[in-house]
Amino acid sequence: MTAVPAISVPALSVENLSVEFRTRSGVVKVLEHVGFSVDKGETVALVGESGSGKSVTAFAVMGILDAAGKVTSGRAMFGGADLLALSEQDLAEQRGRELSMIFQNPRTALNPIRRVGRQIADVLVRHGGATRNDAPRAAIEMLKRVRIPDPERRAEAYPFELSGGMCQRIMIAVALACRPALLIADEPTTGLDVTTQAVIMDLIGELAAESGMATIFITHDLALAAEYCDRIVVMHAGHIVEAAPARELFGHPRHPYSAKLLAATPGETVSLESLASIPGGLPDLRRLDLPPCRYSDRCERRIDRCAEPLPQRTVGERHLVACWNPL
Amino acid sequence: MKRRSFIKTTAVAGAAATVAPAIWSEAKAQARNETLLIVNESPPNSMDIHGVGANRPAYEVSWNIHDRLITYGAKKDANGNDHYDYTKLEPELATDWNVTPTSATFKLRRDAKFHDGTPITAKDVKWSFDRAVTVGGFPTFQMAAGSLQKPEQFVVVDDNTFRVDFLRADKLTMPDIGVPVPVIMNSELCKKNATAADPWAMEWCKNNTASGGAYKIERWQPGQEVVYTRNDDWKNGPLPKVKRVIMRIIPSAGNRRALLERGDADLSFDLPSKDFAELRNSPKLTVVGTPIENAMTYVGMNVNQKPFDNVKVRQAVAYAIPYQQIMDSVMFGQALPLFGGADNKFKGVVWPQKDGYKTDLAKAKALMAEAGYAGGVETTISFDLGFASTNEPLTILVQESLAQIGIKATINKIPGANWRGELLKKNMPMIANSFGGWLNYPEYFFFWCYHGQNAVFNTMGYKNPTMDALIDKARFASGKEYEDAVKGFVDIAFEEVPRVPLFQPLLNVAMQKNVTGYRYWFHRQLDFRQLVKS
Amino acid sequence: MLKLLLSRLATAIPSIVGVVIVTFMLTRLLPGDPAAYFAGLAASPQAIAEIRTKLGLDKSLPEQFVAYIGDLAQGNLGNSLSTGQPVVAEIVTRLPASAELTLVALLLAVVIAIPLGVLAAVKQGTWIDHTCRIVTTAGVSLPVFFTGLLFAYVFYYLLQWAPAPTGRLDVFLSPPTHITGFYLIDSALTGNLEAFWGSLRQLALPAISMAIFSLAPLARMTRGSMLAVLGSDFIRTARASGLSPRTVIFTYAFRNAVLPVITVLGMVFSFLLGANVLVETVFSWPGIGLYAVNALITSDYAPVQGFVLTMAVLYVALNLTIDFVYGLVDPRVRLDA
Amino acid sequence: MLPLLRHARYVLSENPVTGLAFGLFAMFLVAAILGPVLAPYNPMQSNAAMALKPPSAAHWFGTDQLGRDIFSRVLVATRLDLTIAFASVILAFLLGALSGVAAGYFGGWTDRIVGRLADTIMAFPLFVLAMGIVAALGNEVINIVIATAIINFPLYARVARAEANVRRDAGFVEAARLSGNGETRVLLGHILPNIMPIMMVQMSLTMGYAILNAAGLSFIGLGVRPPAAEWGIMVAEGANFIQSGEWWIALFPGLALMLAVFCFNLLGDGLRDIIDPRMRT
Repeated sequence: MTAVPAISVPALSVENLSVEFRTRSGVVKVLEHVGFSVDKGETVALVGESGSGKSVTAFAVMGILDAAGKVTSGRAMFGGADLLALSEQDLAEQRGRELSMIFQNPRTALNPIRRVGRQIADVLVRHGGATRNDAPRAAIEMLKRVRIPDPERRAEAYPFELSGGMCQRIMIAVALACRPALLIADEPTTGLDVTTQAVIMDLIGELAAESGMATIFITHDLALAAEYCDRIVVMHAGHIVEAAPARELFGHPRHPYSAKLLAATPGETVSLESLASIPGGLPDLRRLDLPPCRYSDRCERRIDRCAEPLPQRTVGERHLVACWNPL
Repeated sequence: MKRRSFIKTTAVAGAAATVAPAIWSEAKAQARNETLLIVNESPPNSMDIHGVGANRPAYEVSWNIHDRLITYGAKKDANGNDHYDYTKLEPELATDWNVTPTSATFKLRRDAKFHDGTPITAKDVKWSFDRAVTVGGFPTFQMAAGSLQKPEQFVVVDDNTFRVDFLRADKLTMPDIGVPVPVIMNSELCKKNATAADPWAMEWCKNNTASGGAYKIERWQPGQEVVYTRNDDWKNGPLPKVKRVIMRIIPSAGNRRALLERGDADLSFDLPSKDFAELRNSPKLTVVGTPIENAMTYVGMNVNQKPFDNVKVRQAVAYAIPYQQIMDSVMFGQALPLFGGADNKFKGVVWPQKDGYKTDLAKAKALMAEAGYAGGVETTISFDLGFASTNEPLTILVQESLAQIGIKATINKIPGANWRGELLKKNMPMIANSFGGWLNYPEYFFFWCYHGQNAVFNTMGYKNPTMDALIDKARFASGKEYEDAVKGFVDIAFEEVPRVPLFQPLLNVAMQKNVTGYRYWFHRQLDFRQLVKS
Repeated sequence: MLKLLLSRLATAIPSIVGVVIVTFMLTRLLPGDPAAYFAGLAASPQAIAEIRTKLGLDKSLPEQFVAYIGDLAQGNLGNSLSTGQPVVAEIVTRLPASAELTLVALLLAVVIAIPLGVLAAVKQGTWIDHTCRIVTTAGVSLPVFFTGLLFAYVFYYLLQWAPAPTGRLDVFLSPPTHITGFYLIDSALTGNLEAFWGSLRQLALPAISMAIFSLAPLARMTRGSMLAVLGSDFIRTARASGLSPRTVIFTYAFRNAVLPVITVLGMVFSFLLGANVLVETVFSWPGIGLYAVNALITSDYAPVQGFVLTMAVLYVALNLTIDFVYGLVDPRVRLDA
Repeated sequence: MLPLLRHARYVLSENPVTGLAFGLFAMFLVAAILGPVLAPYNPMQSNAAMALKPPSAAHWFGTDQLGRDIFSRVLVATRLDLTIAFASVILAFLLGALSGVAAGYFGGWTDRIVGRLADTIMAFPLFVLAMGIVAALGNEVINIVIATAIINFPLYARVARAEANVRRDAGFVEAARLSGNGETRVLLGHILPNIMPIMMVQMSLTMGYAILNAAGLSFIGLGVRPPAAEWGIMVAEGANFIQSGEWWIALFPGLALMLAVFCFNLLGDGLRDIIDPRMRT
């Protein structure tokens, strides 16, 4: 599913991305024809139930897929080059410098037996952000940028000595040390309490705005996405079912799955009793007889045409939907 | 220690463990050919032959670092090798002696000194002899074998004269003074280190030497090596040629042989028979094999247990032993056969000698039937784990041939300590074992192995009053009367066959071609004093 | 850190007591009568009885045990009958020989097994992984006495690359001045180059045959822990931050993976120290294993008890060192202990 | 059973080494069962004329000091060596796993006793312990099995204890206890079967060590009673002949020994992959 590019310059444009995993019990077609783009300074949310392929998309773009995973088709245009076609060395050059990523549980995502200051310094030295002997000072500078109090002492600490929020700030420092053009945040706040969640999201927003960085925000929390992201891409079982500006999607969701998703998200406007759960579950992606629309088994609005290959219909300004019988 | 440096140091140390060439200095090469390197299997466990449980390697140490009053002469054996002569007594510390029916008086060499310089006097000799007869255990037993039993027998006439009074006319007394046990010890030095609880300085003498012999101990690393150096002002015999001797313990027989063949070792004793058979035709080595006097390897049967209480069963076993197969694939020809003689009769005043048995399974089966065991019988055959290299293949062959005459024997390998314990209990039905006495007289062997006094070596528990009488007569008789007594007990031994003699083993020694002068001694250890290394 | 070491020591005391009791029982269970053995062949029953009283073996078992504990308290491990020396002196001279051999063997094993383990983990599933596994497993499958004999025959007798297997030093070299008892260290400290190279050459064959024997556990543990670490989140972050493969594998992954390997190292060391009896027999190495085996075969109680006790204490000391080194390498243990 | 077979086929294809191990294992089983039948000569029958002959058409592995055919003895020895290995491993498993699971499940005193016992045995130099047992009880096969089992006991106890400890509060254990099962039924019926996969991996690994142990005992003379054919004894006997040039007496039993231990170790790895993917260490 390829999104039609808008007027501004896209930082990253993913087209027709498909990924398979070879496992003990057969081949799993995790992603199929995924396409979307992110402009400079824009924040796009990748939303979907867990297991819908959000993280795999990010890993594929970053080139850090698990050994069993294989990109079978597609391109990821970034800075004029196709990331998927780059050799490991060239891609490694870009990672951490032009594009970087932060992960879910911060404490385990940092090296447990290495001082946090040194971990930031490692990235700086690797990408020429600083020379070996003034890297420690630059690292402390980075800690100031992510608003960590008393940075000189904190730099000497080990991850297990810091709180979850603090570790997440370190991760952000590591990711943004070389001022990348794109940041992918894979559920950065899921493990944190609500207040820290807000602080971290604001911090990412501020830093992105400062350097016009494009941000991809992967989450299963629609409310969070609505509040902090310009545009939302909804994924279901390896497909992009709908992509639209945040307000447009919340106001007028066109794909049945998006509507169900919204109905299942608690928020001020929706009372607890009226929360409806989405019937059925994600299909088993190892099946050989998967229907073109992987939501059809769970869709109340299924019609005969749903058996035909999915369309990509533009139903508004940068609003696309992959459904024969949209709302 | 900083973490990073810790990991780095292990890597650097690992890399340094490369192998670099040894650096031979000139001096060492010169020392190399003045030193004799001997490689043996087991180490000495004491410097004092009177010590509790002193083992045979300890006898070798004592023999070379101590003097005795007298020693034995030398003769050439059948194949021209040097052999001690038990008929000729030669001077050592005693320059001259006078033997009467009741006593023997010894003249001591005047200028003989101990290693620490103190002159050797009759006082030292008396103290040493008193020690030997009172300290108990094996030394006292050995002295008693020559009727040397009471301190009162030993008299200091003056500084250079020492007299031994006889308890009874025993022709073993004089030869017994030449065996390793009655050594001359530095009594002053020992008394200085003795204590009230240990008057004979047994503890001190275990690790230290109070001696005056041809060699001194330079270094002793228990269990590893003994290094001797020559005592240059030794007066009690011709000055030995070899300046320095190193005795190194190499437990693996294979490695000992490799050292000999590579020329890195000069001499070795205890190698398996097969190795000696092969080393005989190696151009670089000489192998001297001497039949061990008064010794035999035998299959012993317990005469107090079924079925071996029946003489016919014992004779059946004697006819069932695969003698020739044992000589070929167990001993590789490194022994003298004691089977297949003309008949089971006395063949001369010498022991061991051939008996009349040979492998004859038909006769053996017939004897088993006569004895009423046609249906077969179960038993076990045991041997000492320490001598497994010979006894294991031997017992497997015996087991196999006994099975063909109905005797089903399982093999029992017994470790060292249990072996002596089992011997004492005398309840093992059948054993494969060897025995060799020091004094080369037939009655001496029979006194230990056949006499009714049931010594530990009478492993068969054999008691025969007529034989006992004959043995006792032979011990103190001489001439025709002595010969008839020996004929009597040899005939009974062959007829009754409580133990089946197999072969007389050879004492084999392998040495480099440039090592000569080796002399065979009854104690089967090496005497460094005659050796020459060109 | 201290608290952890003390608590570990506390748990170790019962096992040492256990070892003392078990050794005492085991040696008394051994058949055969040491008195008879050491009284010599021609000993009469009464001579043997004499020795039995001298050795105190005629008393009842409890009395013997009390006497044994009494001696133990004063550090007197009794005398060995087979070598005639006090057991303490023997162990003091022989332990460094075994320890030196085992340490060098372990060092060799570490230098070979750990890189193999890392390689197998990094290249998991490829032919390199399988070859590493086959090579290390083949190593452990060879009975160590067999490899020892084969090496002695091939490298000494046939090829003459290695020196004569006559123990720790060539017969004509005198041992370096005694400082630690480790020939390599003593000769290095005293600058005695000849003894250093001499003992290194003598160490080569026995150490290699033992190293081969200990490759498998080390390589397998390294591979396992490397695989576990390579799959962890912080490695993904490191790769996502574009750090060079060398940094990712060695500075990040290996440092974490080395922790469980250290515990295996300890276990393998204590296993080897006990099991090098066979290598010591083949290479006439004057170590503690050979000493114990000879004592066991001749039912010579004192050395067996002394040997086992030393090994138990060594085992505890080893575990303490491992905890210490673990703390050194892993800050998490050092700080919260 | 079908999924496990398909799963096994997948692992075998992905990992040829494990395939090799299973092949070897099958070969050893056949040799153990049909050994005496397949042997061209009577392994016990000595023949002085044919002593110490190198490998030839008549005698593939040559003959030993008493002229016995080494190929037949190596073949027949498989049964004895495998029996020793299996028996000691199973005994060690029974002793170790049961006490380990009890320690892990009940904790408290049982845990401390089993823990200290395991430590004592671990602190004991393994080889001397085995020698002591065999020297004390005599070198019957059963004693070698007991000695080897006792040495491996701590390994099983430790692993069983850890696994049981982890599973003690697992859901299925709670459910079993709530549905009225007695403590022992929960232990034997639920926890033990659950840790079987890990135990089987341990068993196959220690099989290798069990054979090596028996061989080591034979080398110092405390092995199986002669004239029985057993790899360890044959290597020990052959050892004295390497120097004099009859290399084949020790080599072939040594190779058989190595192959068996090699096969069991690889089997252990393979089993682990098939049974418990998580444990792919």
